[in-house]
Amino acid sequence: MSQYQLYAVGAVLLFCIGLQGIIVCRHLLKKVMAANIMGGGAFLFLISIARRNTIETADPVPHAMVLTGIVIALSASVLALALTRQIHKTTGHTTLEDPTNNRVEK
Amino acid sequence: MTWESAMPTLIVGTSLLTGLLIFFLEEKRQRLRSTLNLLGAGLKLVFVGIIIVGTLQGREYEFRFPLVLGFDFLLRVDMLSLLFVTLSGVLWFVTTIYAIGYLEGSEHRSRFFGFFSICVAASTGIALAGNLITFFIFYEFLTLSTYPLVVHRGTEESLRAGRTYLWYTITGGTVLFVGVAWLNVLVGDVDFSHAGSLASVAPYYHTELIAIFVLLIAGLGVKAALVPLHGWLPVAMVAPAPVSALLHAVAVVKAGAFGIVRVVYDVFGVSFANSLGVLTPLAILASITIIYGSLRAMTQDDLKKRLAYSTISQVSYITLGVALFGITGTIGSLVHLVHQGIMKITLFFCAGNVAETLGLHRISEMNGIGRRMPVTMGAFTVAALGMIGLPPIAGFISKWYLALGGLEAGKPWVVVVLLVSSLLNAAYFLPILHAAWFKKPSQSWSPRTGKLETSAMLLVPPVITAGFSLAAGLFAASNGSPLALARQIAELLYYSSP
Amino acid sequence: MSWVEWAFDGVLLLGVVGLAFGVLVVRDLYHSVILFIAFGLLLALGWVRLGAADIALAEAAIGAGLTGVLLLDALHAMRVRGGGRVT
Amino acid sequence: MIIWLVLLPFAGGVLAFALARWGRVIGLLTTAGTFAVGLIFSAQIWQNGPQRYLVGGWSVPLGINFFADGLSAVMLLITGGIGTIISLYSISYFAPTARKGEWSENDTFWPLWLFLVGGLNALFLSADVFNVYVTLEVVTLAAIGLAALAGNAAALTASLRYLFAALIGSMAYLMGVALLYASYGLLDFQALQQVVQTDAPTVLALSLMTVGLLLKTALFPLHFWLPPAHSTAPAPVSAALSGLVVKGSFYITLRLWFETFYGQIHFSAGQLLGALGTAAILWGSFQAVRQKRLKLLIAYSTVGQIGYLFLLFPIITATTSRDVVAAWAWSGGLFQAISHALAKTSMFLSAGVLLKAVGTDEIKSMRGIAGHLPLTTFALALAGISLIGLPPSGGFVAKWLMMKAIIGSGQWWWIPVVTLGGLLTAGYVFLMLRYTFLPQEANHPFKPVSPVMQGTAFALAVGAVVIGFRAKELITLLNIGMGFPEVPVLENPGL
Amino acid sequence: MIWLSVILLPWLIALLMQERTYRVSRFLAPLAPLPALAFAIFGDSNASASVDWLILGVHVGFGAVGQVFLFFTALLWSLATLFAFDYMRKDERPWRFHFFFLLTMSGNFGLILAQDIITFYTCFALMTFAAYGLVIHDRTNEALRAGRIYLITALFGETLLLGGMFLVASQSPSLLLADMQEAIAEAVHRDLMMFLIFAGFGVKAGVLLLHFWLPLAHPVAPVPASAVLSGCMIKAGLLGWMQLLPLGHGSFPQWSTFLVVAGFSAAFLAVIAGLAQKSPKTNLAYSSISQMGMMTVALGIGLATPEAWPPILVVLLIYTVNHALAKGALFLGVGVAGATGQSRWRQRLCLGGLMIAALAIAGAPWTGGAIAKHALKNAANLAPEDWYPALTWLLPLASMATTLLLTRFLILTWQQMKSSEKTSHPAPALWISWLILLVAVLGSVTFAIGRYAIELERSTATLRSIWDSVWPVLLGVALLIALQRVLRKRKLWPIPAGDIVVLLEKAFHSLRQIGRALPVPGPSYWQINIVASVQRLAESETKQDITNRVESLLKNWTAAGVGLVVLILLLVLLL
Repeated sequence: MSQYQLYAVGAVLLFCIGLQGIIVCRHLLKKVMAANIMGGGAFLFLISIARRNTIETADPVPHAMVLTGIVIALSASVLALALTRQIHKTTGHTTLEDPTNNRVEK
Repeated sequence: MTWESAMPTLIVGTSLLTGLLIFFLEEKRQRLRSTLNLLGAGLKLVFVGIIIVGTLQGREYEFRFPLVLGFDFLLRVDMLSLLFVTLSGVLWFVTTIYAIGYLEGSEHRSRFFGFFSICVAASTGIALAGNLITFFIFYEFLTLSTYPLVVHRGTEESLRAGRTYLWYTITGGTVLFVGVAWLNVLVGDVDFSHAGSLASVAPYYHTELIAIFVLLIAGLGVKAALVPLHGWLPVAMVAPAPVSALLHAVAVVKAGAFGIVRVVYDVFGVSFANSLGVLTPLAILASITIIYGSLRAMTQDDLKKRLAYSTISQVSYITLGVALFGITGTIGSLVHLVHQGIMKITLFFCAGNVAETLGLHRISEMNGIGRRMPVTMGAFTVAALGMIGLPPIAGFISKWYLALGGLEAGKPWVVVVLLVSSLLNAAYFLPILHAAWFKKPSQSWSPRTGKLETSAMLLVPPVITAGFSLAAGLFAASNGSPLALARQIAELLYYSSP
Repeated sequence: MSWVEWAFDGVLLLGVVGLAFGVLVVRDLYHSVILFIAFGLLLALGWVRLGAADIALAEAAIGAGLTGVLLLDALHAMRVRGGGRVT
Repeated sequence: MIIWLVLLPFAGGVLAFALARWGRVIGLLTTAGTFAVGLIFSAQIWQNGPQRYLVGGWSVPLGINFFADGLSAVMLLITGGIGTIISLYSISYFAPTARKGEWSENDTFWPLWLFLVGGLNALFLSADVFNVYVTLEVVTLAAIGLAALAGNAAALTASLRYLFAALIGSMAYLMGVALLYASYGLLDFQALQQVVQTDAPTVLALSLMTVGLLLKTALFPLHFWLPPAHSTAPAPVSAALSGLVVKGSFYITLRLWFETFYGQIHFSAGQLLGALGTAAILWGSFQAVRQKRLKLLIAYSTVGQIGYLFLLFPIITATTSRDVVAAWAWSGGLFQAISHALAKTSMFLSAGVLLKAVGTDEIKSMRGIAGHLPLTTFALALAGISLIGLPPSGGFVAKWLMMKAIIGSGQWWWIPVVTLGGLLTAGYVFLMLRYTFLPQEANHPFKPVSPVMQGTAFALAVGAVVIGFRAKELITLLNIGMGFPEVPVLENPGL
Repeated sequence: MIWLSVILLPWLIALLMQERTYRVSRFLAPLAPLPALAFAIFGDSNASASVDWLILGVHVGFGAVGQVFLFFTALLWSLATLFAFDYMRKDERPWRFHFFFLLTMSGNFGLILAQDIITFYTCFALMTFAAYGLVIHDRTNEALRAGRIYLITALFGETLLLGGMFLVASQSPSLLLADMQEAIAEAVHRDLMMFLIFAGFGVKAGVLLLHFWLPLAHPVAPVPASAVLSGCMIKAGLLGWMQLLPLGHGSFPQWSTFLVVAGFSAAFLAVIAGLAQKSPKTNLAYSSISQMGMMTVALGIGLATPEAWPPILVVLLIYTVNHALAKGALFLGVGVAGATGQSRWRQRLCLGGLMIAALAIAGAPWTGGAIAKHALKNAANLAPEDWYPALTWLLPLASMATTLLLTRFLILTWQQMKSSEKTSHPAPALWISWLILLVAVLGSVTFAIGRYAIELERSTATLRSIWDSVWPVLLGVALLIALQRVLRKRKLWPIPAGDIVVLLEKAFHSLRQIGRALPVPGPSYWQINIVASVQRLAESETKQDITNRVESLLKNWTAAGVGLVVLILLLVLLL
C-alpha cells in the first residue's frame, strides 16, 4: 500500500460520509456541509491519484481539475446558503419539508 | 413538382386549408364561413373530377416525399382510392350543406367547421395514401380531428363519449402502429401498388406475418367496429347529426373498413392472405359482428343508437366480402363501401332532421311522424329499405354480390349470415317505418314554420343521398355506377395479386 | 517513506474522517460549523502532504475559510431571525 | 467559429448582469446570435464531418478541447432554436424592471438564462469527461438559480432539493472521472474509447458516472426532485428545464455508453436501464394523469417521457456493431429527445400563458379557453399529439424508429411499454384538452395575454410537429460521426 | 320501354295520390292497369325486351305462361280499381289506399313480365311490402295484428326465397329464369334449392303451415284489396313455382309425392278450418288455401316426369284463371252485398252472382272449374303409378269439400245481407265492375276451350264427364244443409281464424317473457365499464391511495439515497 492509496481510501470514506450526510441530515446547513465533505472526498481522491505514478512530480491534470472543482463547490455552497436563508426567511423552516404541498408561483 | 404529383396533395389540401382558414374566422362571419365551406367542398369535387378523368385517360397521379429513412409519405391515385375519394368528396359536399343548416345559430361554429373540414382532409388522405405508413398517418389524423366533433356539444355526456371514443381509437391506433412497424422491419416500405409482394417472403417468417395481420386487423377493427372492438360507436352517437352522419358513412367507420380492404388486397395480397389461413377467421369475425350488431340494434329505442348498431352490422359486410377470397365477394364488399355510405348518411340526416325540427330522439315518440315530415321520412324509408336489402335499392346489390361471393368461395354459411341479418335488419327498421307512416300521432306536432317541413338546407341533403341510394341500385348495371367501378377494381386487384 | 510519515498520514486521515463525521453528528450547529472549518484546514494539510501545496492553499482559503465564514453568517442570520438556537 | 458558441452567451450573460436595464435586449440578441452561429456551424459539420478545436492552442490533456459531431450539432441547434424562442417569450413574460435599484425577476433572469445557454453549448461541445462535468455544473447552478426565481417557499424548497440532488449526482460523476483518469490517464471521450477495458475500477467508474447522470436526468426512481422544481419555476424556466437541461446529462450518458464504452457493456446493464425507462414511462405518465394542476402534469409528463429516451439503451447495447437496428434505435431515441424538447417547451410556455390569463394553472381553469386563447389551445393540442406520438409529428417519427428498433432487435418485451406509454400519454393529454371544450365558467374573466407569448408557444408546438416532416435531414445530421450506417436502408430479412 | 310503362304507370299515378291531389288523381287510378290489360290482349306472346343498364340487367317478356297470367291479373286489377273507385268513397284516407293499391299492382304486373330473377324478386318484394299498406288500411286492432303477422311471414318467405335465389344464381349461367330452371335440375344441392323456392313462394301461395297469415290478412283488407290478394297475388307464388321449379326438366318422384300430399292436406284441412268461420271473407280465404292446395297437387303431378308437365301446365292455367276471376268475383261480391241495402232484387241479384262464381270454383258443369278438374283428372295418370287410384277418388272429394265451404259462405253472406239495416247508396262502379267480372268468369270457359281446344275437346264433351262434375257439388250442398240443420246456429267446431298462428303467437309471447326476465347485459356494457373503471382509477381523488404513498416515499431522501446506492451496485454487477 502506497501513500496515495491510503489517501484514496480516506477520500472514499469522506465521500461516503458526505453522501450519508446529505441524505440523512435534515438541517439545511448540515446538508450543505455534508455536500462539501462529499466534494472534499472527491477532490482528495483526485489529488491522491495525481501521485499514482510514484515518480517525483505530481500529475498536474488532477490538480487543475480540483482547482476548478473547488470553485464550483464554492459557487454551489453560496447558492445553497442563499437559498437556505431565503427559505428560512419566508417560511421559518430550516429543513426540506412539505414535498407535496406545492403552491404555484404567483 | 409536376401537375400530376400536385393533384393528390391539392385534393387533401383543399379541405385542410379550408379547415385552417375557418378556425381563424370570427364566430360572426357566418356567410363567409358558409361560402368557404361550400367553396372548399366544391373545389375538391372539381379536383376529384379531374383525377377521375385523368386516371381514365391513363395518367398517373403520385406524390412522394421521403420522411424518414425507410419510409416515404406517398399519395397516389389508384382505382380503389378513386372510389373512396369520390365517395368522401360527394358526401362531404352534401354533409356540408346539411351541417350549415343544422348548426344554424349554435355556438362554436368556427371550431366545428374547422375540424369538420380537417376530418374530411384526413379521410381523403386515407383514400389517397399510397403505402401503409401514409395510411396510418392519416388514420391517426382522423382520430384526432373527429374527437373535437364528438365532444362538440361540451356536455358531460358528450365528453364521456369522446373519452370512450378516444380510448378505443387510440388503443386501436397503437396496435395498428405496432403492426405497421413490424411489417416495415420485416419487408420495408411496400407501396400498395406492389400488392402481393409479401408472397415472396420466406416461409420461415409466415408466423410473424400472421401476427402482423392480426395486429393490423385488430387496429383497423376498432374503427371498423368489429365485435368486440365496437364499444365506442354506439356511445359516440351523442355527436351532432352531421358528425354522426360523417362518422358512420364516410370517415371513421369507413376508414377502418377501407384499411382492411387495403391490408388484405394491397399489402398481403388476397391469395397470399388466404394461403396464410387468416381470411376465414376474419370472415367469421365479420359474421359475428353482423349478427351481433343487428341483434343489439333491435333493442334500442333511441333512433341514433339503433342506427349506430346498425352501422356496426352493416360495415362488417365490407369486411366479410373482403375475407371471402373470391372476386364476386370483393365486388360486393367494395360496392357496399359506397352503398352503405350513401344509405347510412341518409338515415342519419333524417334522424337529425327529426331531432332538430321536432326535438324527438326516441322511436317510441315518432308515431305518425310521416304525416308531419313526409319528405324526410320518405328519404328515410328509401334508405331503410335499402339497408334491409330490398331491390332495387343499393343495399340489395351489395347483398347479392356478397352472397354469391360466399357461395363462390365455398362458404355457404355466409348466405345464412346474410339472410339472418336481412331478417334482423327488417326487424329493427320496419317498426320505425310502421310507426312513422301508419300509427296515429301520439302528440300534436309543432306547426311548420315555412312552406317546407323543415329548413331547406336540412331537407335537400337527405333527399339527394336517398336519390343516390336509389340510383345506385337502379342503375347498377350501367357504366359508371359504383358497381361497375367496384367490378373494375376487383378485377384489377385479382389481376395484380396472382 | 518512513514509518513516521506513514503514521502522520494515518493520523491526519483519521482526523479528517473523524472531523467529517463530527460535523454531521454534533448537535449544536455552531460547533458543527467550527468542526467543518477545522475539517477544511486539515484536508488542505493532507493535500500538502500529497504535493499539491498550491491547491491546498486554495482549499484552505476557499473551502475552509470562505465557505466557513459564509456558513457562520448564514447561521447567525437564521438565529437572529429565528430568535434563538437553530438545530 | 466554434468558440463563439460558448463565448457569445457567456459574454452576453456578463453584459446582461452589468446592464440590467438592457437585459432583455441583450438576452434576445445573444440567443438569436448563438442560434445563427449554431446554424452555420451545423452546416459546416454537415459538409465537412466532425470537427475538433483546441481552445487557446494548448494540447490535450491540459487544454480545453472542443469536439463536435452530428449529435453535438443537433443538440446545439435545439438549444439555440428553443433558446431564442424562450427568450422571445420571456420578454413578454417578465415585467420590465420597474424602478432603478429595485430587484426584479427580470434582472436575475437574463444573466442566468444566458449562462445556462452558454453552459449547455459548452457541454455539447466538450470533448472530455471532465469538461463535461464543469459545464454540467454551470448549467445546473444556473438552472437552480432560475428555478428559484419565483422566490416563494415552494420554489425555493424545490430548488434546494434540486441542488442537493444535483450535487450528489455531480460528485458521483466526478468520482467516476477520477477513477477513469487513475486507470488510463485520459479524459477525452474518443481517446478513452481506444483503451478502455472492463476491469473493476472502470466498471465502478462507469457505474458512478452513469448513476450520477441518471440522477440529474431524473430517471425513475431518481426523479423525486424534478416535478416540484419544474412545476414551481416561472414558465419559461420550466420550459428550459424540462426541454433542455435534462437533455444535457442525457447527452453525456449517450457519449459514455455509445462512444467511449460502446461494445464493452454487458447486455443486462442495457436491460436495467431499459427497465428503469419502462418504470419511468409508466409511473410518470400515470402520475401525470392524476395531477390536478397543469404544470405538475407537464412535469410528470417529463418524468415519463424521459423514460422513452432510455429505451434505446437496451437495444444499442445488445448490438456489437453499429448495424441498422442500432441506427434505428439511435435515431429514434434522439428524435424522441428533440421532439420532446420542442413539445415540452411549448407546453410549459402554454401553461404560462394560461397562468397569465386565468391566474392559476389548475386544469379545471382551462374551461373555455379554446374560445379566448385558440392559439394556446392549439399549441397544447399539437404538443400533446407529438408527445403521444401520433402522426404526423416528431414524436411519431421517434416512436416509429424506436418501434422498428425494438422489433428488429427481437426484444419484443419493450413493445407493450411503448404502446402502453403512448396510451397513458394520450390519457393525460386529452384529460387536459377536454376541459377546453367545456363551456366557460361565468365568473372567471380572462385577462389579455401578449400575442407574442401565445405565438411562441404555438410556434414551438408547430415545430414539434413539423420536424416529423423533415426527419430525414435531422437524422442524417445526427449520424454524422457516430459511425452508423449512413442511410440505413435495410436488407429486409423477410425478402 | 313500352314494357316498363306497364310497371311505371301505376307508380306514377301512385305518386300523385296525395291528400291535395286526390280529387284529380282518383280519376286516373282506373287508367293504371289498362296498359297491362291491352298488352295482355294484343301483345305478341313471344315478345321480350331487355334493358341492360337497369339494376343488374332487366329482362322482360311473356315467356310461356306470362301472357295468360298477365291477362287475368290485369283484368282483375282493372275491375278491382274500378270497384274501389266507388267502394273507397266513404273512406277517410282513400288516397292512401290507392297509393298502396297501385304500388302493389305495379309489383304484381312486373313480376309476371319479369324474365330474370332480379326483376322478378324486385317486383315480388314491391308487391309484398306494398300490400302491407292494404292489409292494415283500416287500422283496427285486427288489421294491425293481421298486418304484423303478414309482414313477418312475408319477410320469412322473402328470406327463404332470397337464399334459394343466391344458391341458384351461383350455379346458373345467367340470371334468366329459364336458365335458372335448368340449372336447378342439374345442381348438386337441388333439393335444398327446391325446398327454399317451394317454401319461399309457399308463403305467398298459402301452403299448409305457411298459410296462417292468409285468413287473417285477406278479410281485414278493404274488399277490392282482398279480391286482388286472393285472386292475383296468391297466384304470384304459383307463378314463382312454375318459373323456377325444374318442371319439365326431369323427374322428381319424391318431390312429386310431397307436393301432392301437401296439396291435398291443404285442400281438406282448409275446408275444415274454413267451415268454422263466421265471417264470409275469412271463409273465402280458407277456400283460397284449399284451392291453392289443389293447384299444388297439380304441380306435384307435373314434377313427376318431364312428360307430365306440358298437360299439367294447361291444367294449371285453366285452374288459375278460373279461380282468380271467380275468387275475385266472390270477394267483390261481399262488397256488393254490403251495398245492396234492403232492396230485394238487388239482394237476389247479388246472391245469384255469388252463386255463379261459387259454382265456377266448385267445378259445376260448363264452368272453367269443371274443365280444369277434368283436365286434372286426365293428367292424373301421369302421376306416379301408386297415386292414380287415390287421385281418382280424392279429386271429386276435394270438389265436394269446396262446395261445402262455398255453400257455407253463401249462407253466411245471405244472412249478413238480410240482417244489414243499411240503405243502399248509389254505387254504379261497384255493380258495373262486379258484373263485368262475372261475365268474365263465365267467359273464361270459352277462352279456355278456345285456347286449348285440342287437348280438352274429348274430355269435356261426354255426358259422363258432366255427371262427374255435378255429383260432388250436389253432395257438398246437401251435406252442408244437413250439417246446418243439425247444428242450427252453433258453431261447427272451435277453430279461430288463422288457426296455428294463435299457437305461434303464444309461443312467441312466452319466449319474450323469458327473454325479458333474463338480466343479461350485453358485452358492450362490460366494455364501457372497463373503460370507465380505468378512467376512474386514473382520476380518483383519494389522497390515501397507494400510488400517492409510493410517490411520497420516492420523494423521501432516504429512499432516494438507498435507490442511488442500489442502482450503483446493480450497474457494477451487471456491467
